[in-house]
Amino acid sequence: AGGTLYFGLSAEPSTLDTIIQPGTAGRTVKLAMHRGLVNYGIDGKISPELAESYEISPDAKEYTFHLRDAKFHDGSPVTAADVKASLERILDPKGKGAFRNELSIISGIDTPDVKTVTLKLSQPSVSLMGYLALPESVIVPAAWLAKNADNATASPIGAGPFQFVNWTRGREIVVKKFPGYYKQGKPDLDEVHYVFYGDENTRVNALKSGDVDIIEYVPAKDATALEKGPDTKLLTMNGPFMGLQFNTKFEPFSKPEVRQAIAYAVDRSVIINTAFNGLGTPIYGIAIPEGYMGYSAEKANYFSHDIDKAKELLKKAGYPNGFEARLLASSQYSFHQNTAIAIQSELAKIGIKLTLDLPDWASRMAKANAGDYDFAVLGSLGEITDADWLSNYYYGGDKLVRTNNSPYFDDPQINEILDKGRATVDSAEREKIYGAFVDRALELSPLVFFMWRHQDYAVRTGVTGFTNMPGFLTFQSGFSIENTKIE
Amino acid sequence: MQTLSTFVIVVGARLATALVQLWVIATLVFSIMYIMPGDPVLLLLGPESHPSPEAVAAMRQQLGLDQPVLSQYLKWLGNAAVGDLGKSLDGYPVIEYVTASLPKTMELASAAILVAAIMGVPVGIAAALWRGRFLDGLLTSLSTLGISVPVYILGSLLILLVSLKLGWLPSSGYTDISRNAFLHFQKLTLPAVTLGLGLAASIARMTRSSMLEILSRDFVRSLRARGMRERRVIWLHVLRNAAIPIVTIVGLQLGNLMGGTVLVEALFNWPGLSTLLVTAVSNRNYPLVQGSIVTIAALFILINLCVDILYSLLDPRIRRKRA
Amino acid sequence: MKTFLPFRHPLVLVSLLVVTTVLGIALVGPVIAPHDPLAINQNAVNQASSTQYLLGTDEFGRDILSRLLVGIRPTIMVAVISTLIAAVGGTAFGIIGAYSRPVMAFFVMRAVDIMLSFPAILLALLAVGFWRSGIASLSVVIGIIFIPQFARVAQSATLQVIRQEFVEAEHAMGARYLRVVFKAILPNILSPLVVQGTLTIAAAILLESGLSFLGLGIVPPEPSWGQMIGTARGYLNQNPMYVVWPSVCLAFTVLAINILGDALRDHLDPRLREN
Amino acid sequence: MPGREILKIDNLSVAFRTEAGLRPAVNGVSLSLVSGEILGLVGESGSGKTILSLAAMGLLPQNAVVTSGRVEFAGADLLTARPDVLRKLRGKRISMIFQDPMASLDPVFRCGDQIVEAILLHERMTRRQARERALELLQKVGIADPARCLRSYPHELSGGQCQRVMIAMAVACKPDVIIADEPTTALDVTVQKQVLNLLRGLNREIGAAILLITHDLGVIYEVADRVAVIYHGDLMEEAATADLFAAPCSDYTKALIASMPSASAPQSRLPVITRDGSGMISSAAEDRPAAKPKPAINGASEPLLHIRDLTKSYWVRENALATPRAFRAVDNVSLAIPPRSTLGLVGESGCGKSTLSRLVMRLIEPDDGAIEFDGRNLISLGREEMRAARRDMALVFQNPYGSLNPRQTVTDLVAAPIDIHQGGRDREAAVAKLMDAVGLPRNAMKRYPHEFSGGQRQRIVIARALALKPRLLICDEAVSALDVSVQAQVLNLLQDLQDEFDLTYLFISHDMSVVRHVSDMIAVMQKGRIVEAGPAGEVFDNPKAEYTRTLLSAVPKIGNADPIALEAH
Ligand SMILES: Nc1ncnc2c1ncn2[C@@H]1O[C@H](COP(=O)(O)OP(=O)(O)OP(=O)(O)O)[C@@H](O)[C@H]1O
Ligand SMILES: Nc1ncnc2c1ncn2[C@@H]1O[C@H](COP(=O)(O)OP(=O)(O)OP(=O)(O)O)[C@@H](O)[C@H]1O
Ligand SMILES: [Mg+2]
Ligand SMILES: [Mg+2]
Repeated sequence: AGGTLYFGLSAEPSTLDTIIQPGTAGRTVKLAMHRGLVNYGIDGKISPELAESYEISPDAKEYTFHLRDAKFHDGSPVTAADVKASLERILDPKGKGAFRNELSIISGIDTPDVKTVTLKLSQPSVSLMGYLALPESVIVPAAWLAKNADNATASPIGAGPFQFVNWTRGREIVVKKFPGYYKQGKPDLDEVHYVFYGDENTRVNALKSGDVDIIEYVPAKDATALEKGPDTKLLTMNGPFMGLQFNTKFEPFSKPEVRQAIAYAVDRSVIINTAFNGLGTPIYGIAIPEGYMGYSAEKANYFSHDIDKAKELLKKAGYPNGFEARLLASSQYSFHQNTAIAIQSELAKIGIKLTLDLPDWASRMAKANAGDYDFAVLGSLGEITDADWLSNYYYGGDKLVRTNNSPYFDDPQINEILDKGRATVDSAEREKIYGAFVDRALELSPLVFFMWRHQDYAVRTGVTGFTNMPGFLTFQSGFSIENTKIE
Repeated sequence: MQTLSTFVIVVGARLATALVQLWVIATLVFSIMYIMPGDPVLLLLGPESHPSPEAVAAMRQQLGLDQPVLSQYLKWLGNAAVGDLGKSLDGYPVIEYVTASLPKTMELASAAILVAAIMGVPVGIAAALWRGRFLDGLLTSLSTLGISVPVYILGSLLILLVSLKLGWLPSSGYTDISRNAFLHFQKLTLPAVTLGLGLAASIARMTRSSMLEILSRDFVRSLRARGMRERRVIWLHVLRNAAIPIVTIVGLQLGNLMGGTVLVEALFNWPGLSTLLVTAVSNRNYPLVQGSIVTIAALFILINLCVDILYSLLDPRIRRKRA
Repeated sequence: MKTFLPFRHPLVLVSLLVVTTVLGIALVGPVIAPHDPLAINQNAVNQASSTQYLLGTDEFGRDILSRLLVGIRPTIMVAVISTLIAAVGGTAFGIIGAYSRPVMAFFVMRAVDIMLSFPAILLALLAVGFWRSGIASLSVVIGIIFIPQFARVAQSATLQVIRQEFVEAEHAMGARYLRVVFKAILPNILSPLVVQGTLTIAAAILLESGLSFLGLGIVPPEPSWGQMIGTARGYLNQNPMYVVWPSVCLAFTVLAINILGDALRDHLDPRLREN
Repeated sequence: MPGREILKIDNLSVAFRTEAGLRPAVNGVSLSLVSGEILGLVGESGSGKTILSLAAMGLLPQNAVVTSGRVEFAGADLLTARPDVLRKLRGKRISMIFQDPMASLDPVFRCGDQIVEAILLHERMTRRQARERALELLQKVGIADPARCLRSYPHELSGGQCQRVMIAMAVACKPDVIIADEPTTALDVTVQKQVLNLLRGLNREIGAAILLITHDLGVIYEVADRVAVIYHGDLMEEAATADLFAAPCSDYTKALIASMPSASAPQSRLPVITRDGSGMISSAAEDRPAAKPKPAINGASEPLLHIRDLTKSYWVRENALATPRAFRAVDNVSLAIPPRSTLGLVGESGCGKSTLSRLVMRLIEPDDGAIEFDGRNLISLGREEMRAARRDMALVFQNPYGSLNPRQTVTDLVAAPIDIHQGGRDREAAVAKLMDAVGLPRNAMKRYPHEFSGGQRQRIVIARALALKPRLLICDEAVSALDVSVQAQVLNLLQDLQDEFDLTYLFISHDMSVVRHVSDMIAVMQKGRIVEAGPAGEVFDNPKAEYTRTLLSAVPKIGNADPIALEAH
């Protein structure tokens, strides 16, 4: 038992500030050092962490958490005050909390005693639990915050299984076992080195040659080889989806028929076989994973690959001969670029001529945020497992251009359904509501989905206990480092 | 005394120009970064987050990005003038990043240049001496391979062979020399050889050409007439006369190695300046881009200065009398 | 009548053949390509050579041979145009930097230093900001990137040449600046320039793939050699021939150019010319 | 002392590969060199003397092939010997002084280091000892400032100084055979004497055999034991010196002796060697109409070139760190040359003659003084005016090879002034005429400088300088590499041009008889200063300065005849 584990990250985290969503690499490191009141556990369910237990009021407007006897890395106990301070920091309207918007329904935080925290909500929400379970909602000491909230260079302190040792810029972050972790016998490892491997081929080679023990973001083209071993094992999971977001401000993509036509026209298997080396699962409906609320087997095949139908829809929309458009993707990630190329060739078959716009990722993000595109390749997932993740993609409201939505898409009916779904506690009732959502969403198809892509980790044989968490949670798999053992 | 002071004046003048050059570069970079599409705040706040306008504004303010460009520029310049390269957008001082990656880059660059020169010069000489013969053809072909096979592929092949198949050397990474010197040099070997092989080819080409130029001079004949060993004729006299183009290309390469080795650094996960620069650019981390480019430029200018000095050491005729 | 090249050497003849073939294909490539270079075949991804696909297929199941043939044109255009830009611009800067009034020379060379230390990636990003991606912008950017290197090579060689007596003799005859440059300096610095030129051609082709990463380059899915090599490197394990074919084509072209360059270089040196 | 035969050249033939097939340069020449003797080798410029000696050293140019013969040295055939055998012989047992000293020194090493290196190649001693030896050798070859010379790079030395560095290296290891190819072309007569004595000394001391190639028949007469005459690659005759001068056998030799400038009256036409239709070689001076009368020398007329108080210093260093010290190469020189006259400038090697000529052309800027050309002070001229002014001035550089662009053909080289100032009008025809005038074959026009002999290169440079018939022509040792016949041809040409086009010459030479022959006035220079100047007759007959007298007394004589005295008649 014990030992040092080398973890090949896909990038250097831009920050370790807990309330920022820094991407997978940053989350992985965060989850080694920090715990929230609750977190998503390896089974994909909400797992009580710093909160031993919690209750939700029947109207879903009051959440009460009972803290356990946990300690921070500096030895101080985890108290209600720390929780309050941590959450308040997220809620700061001028703060940079990534999920401030989602959590802003918290209208009050009460701390009746040191071990109890009560959250009051301005409106009922059942999705709150999911957001509290995110790595961005972890608890850090109030005293540390008071001193270091604005000091990005301070050594982080949390209540997680590992404590921060150092961060060698450009190279690695090292954490070591926190002996005072509240779970008995965990973690097993003495030390974890999170080494940054920006290049995917290098990362794979590092695993193969034994330089590292675990890597994230296994490129599709190497998955089979790593799966075969002999020294390596693949932890595979369907995680994110690939699709298209449309700028609905102007024609042709303001017309639902055009969007549907595209959904019919694209042969999913072309994308999977070319851009993803055959690994992936087609989506012919909405990207709701099986088992998640809103999933319906019958709607899962709403679209099919049907060129004639696509042409017909185009004709109906007034484009019998197709049209020209620009598709935004990014050359920085080959799967984005390749998806775009595959789509380009598929759409050519119904007369849609595409020019590809393939800038680097930063420019792509800037364009996405400005809504400066005709339509764009979307590769993403839901942050939480609760059905409310859909809001981020479909909700209209006051901010019509976001990273992940279809710009200027604002359907009152969908907005209403999403609001209702969030506030409904009864799950049978919710099931119905989201059923209605799916119908409407397919009808309007502001987003078109093509496939689930694999999100894989690979480990060297001898590494056990690391779990690629299911569905949307794959990006939070870093949580399982507390269970990880190395021979 | 007088020489010393002229020397001081000459070098001083060149250093002063260097500062001006750095200023020009910094200014250019500054302008480019603002023209370039992309917003650092969006990237900083996380790719998947959907920051509220307030949060974005707050962040901008915190980073000073809300100020007019001119005042940001002047502020940066003011700090840079006193040696403060400012803070990276993630809060760490830029200088910390730079000092972390600079020695690694310099180490890799020197090792690569060493490999390149040790291989390139003899190959070039051999090709020149056997001009038009089989060996020349062979060496020309080999060095052409070196030029036309991208380093990245060369490196991948080396890793495949040396590291994955044979298991002789680690495939990637960096170990501090203080922690494990052996491992340190093991990890240096492959990237240095990869870079070196590519560069060796160009050095060989230039050496061949330059040697041929000198070999046909009359003085070579008189050296031989004195009974000098061919080795000495070639390696001392001809090479020294042929050195200037070779030194030029080595200097150019050394400069390029300061900021142009992204692919090799990525392939071997070598945490050098190029990687720093590219990451900084792709994150639109303005201060870091500024800092790394200014550092790279300073190195470049220094190298060029050395090369210029070397010219006059190598060829007395280039020495200029300055009034 | 001067004979232009020492054509007689078999190696030179072969190289000439290779280069003319490449140029020829650049003209007629799309016509002789057996397949549509853009046609995706999802059932034939990353295949080895077969009768249908002579050189196998790429990650989209596209015919590598067709892509190679069609990709020559942009590749060669970018390589040649950018090398020309770099050679003309760089040589001019270099000669001015060595053979002009000291103040002028000093400033030119310091400007070259600045260009030299200015990272390619920024220049490329700037270009992306201003221009549409394409052969023209790409060639200009790559040309500019290589200008300072040429300039240093030209400058160092010029420094050596202008100290020689025959340059003094030109002055003594009252030669104008341009005559000295074209008659005395250029012919005598040509050999390092020819070498630098052949190096630049190869480097330009490879850089093109590097820049496509920034969205500046031949826009995919249009093929070019540089881009093929750049993409293929990711498939080294799976489809090793994918990287081999474009690399081999590039290597042979560059080899031929190098041999022609050597021949030209040796030919221009009357002391080496085969009699 | 009957010497033994050391070097034996047996039926040696060398040819050059050219586009038109093999072009023979040396045809079946047999020579043998006996220890303790000096064999003089004379012959027309371009007749194959250098090639013959290079063949003997195994150092032929790449495009040369030996078509027949042997070169035997110490029992081995040098033509087929293994490289390492050859290497051990070269420098140590058989050494060579090359014709063009500037081109034969490595430009990037200090002369001292090169001599030391040459010594250490074959002698076991410390660097320090070698250095002392080098210093001593330089003193022996008459270098006034040997320490500075050791520290200098070749380009910082005068032509004569470089030549002596070469000589020092060649004799450093006391070889058995020394091949001296025109070893004194750039040396004034006093130094020449000193160098010849050094060679003689070696010859006596260790019995070294010397093959002395020279055009200066006086030198041959004074030092050579035997003489071989070569013409067009064929050995014409070989005889003891006295016999040869007394009774030359071959027509060529007879013609050669008859063509010496010392044998003619000053400014008269010199006889040149011609071959008539039947192949008969003879020496003849064709007459031409009487020249216009010369202007009076003691100058009512305004001088064309008037140099006033010209001064130029070079900065030299004692050592790498030392403060540079000014070294006055030209010190307060004043000269006046009337139009249509010739000023002969003679002086010690290294005294600043070439520097002066460069100053006049403004190739280097003087520290002080004025250069008036046709009434205008050149120093005040702007760049463009100076450029235009150079149409009327031309300089024949001392190092012909160095001043020829190696990448231009003779046509382009010679036509350069025409291209520059006349847009290349009728260049081909003009060049062809010039080639004839300097005695080069027309087929040379397409060739490159490296394909020529020393004297041929010199003629190319002269042809170039004459292309536009400049008003002022500065000749810096312009005829030093020419055999007497070609020399005569060139001197006649200069004479004719002067008569016809009123050319003015500044004629720098160390060959007193040539100077005497061409000059109206003479200036004598030493250590950067003019020590004496005046009408030619006066200076020669009645030298005032001490140095002039030394100079005149050192002129090699043929028989009892004083060549300069001969001139006087
Ligand atoms: N590299 C060469 N290629 C072709 N021809 C050459 C070459 N070198 C010399 N020659 C020719 O060979 C002939 C003999 O040359 P060589 O140098 O031996 O003459 P030389 O007797 O030494 O004359 P000089 O007294 O002028 O030095 C000349 O006609 C010359 O043009
Ligand atoms: N670039 C230089 N730097 C330093 N000293 C120089 C330089 N050029 C020439 N000299 C020195 O100046 C003096 C004059 O040289 P110059 O070439 O004018 O002599 P010269 O009279 O032409 O001699 P020669 O008859 O040997 O050709 C010499 O002593 C020489 O060493
Ligand atoms: Mg000769
Ligand atoms: Mg001189």
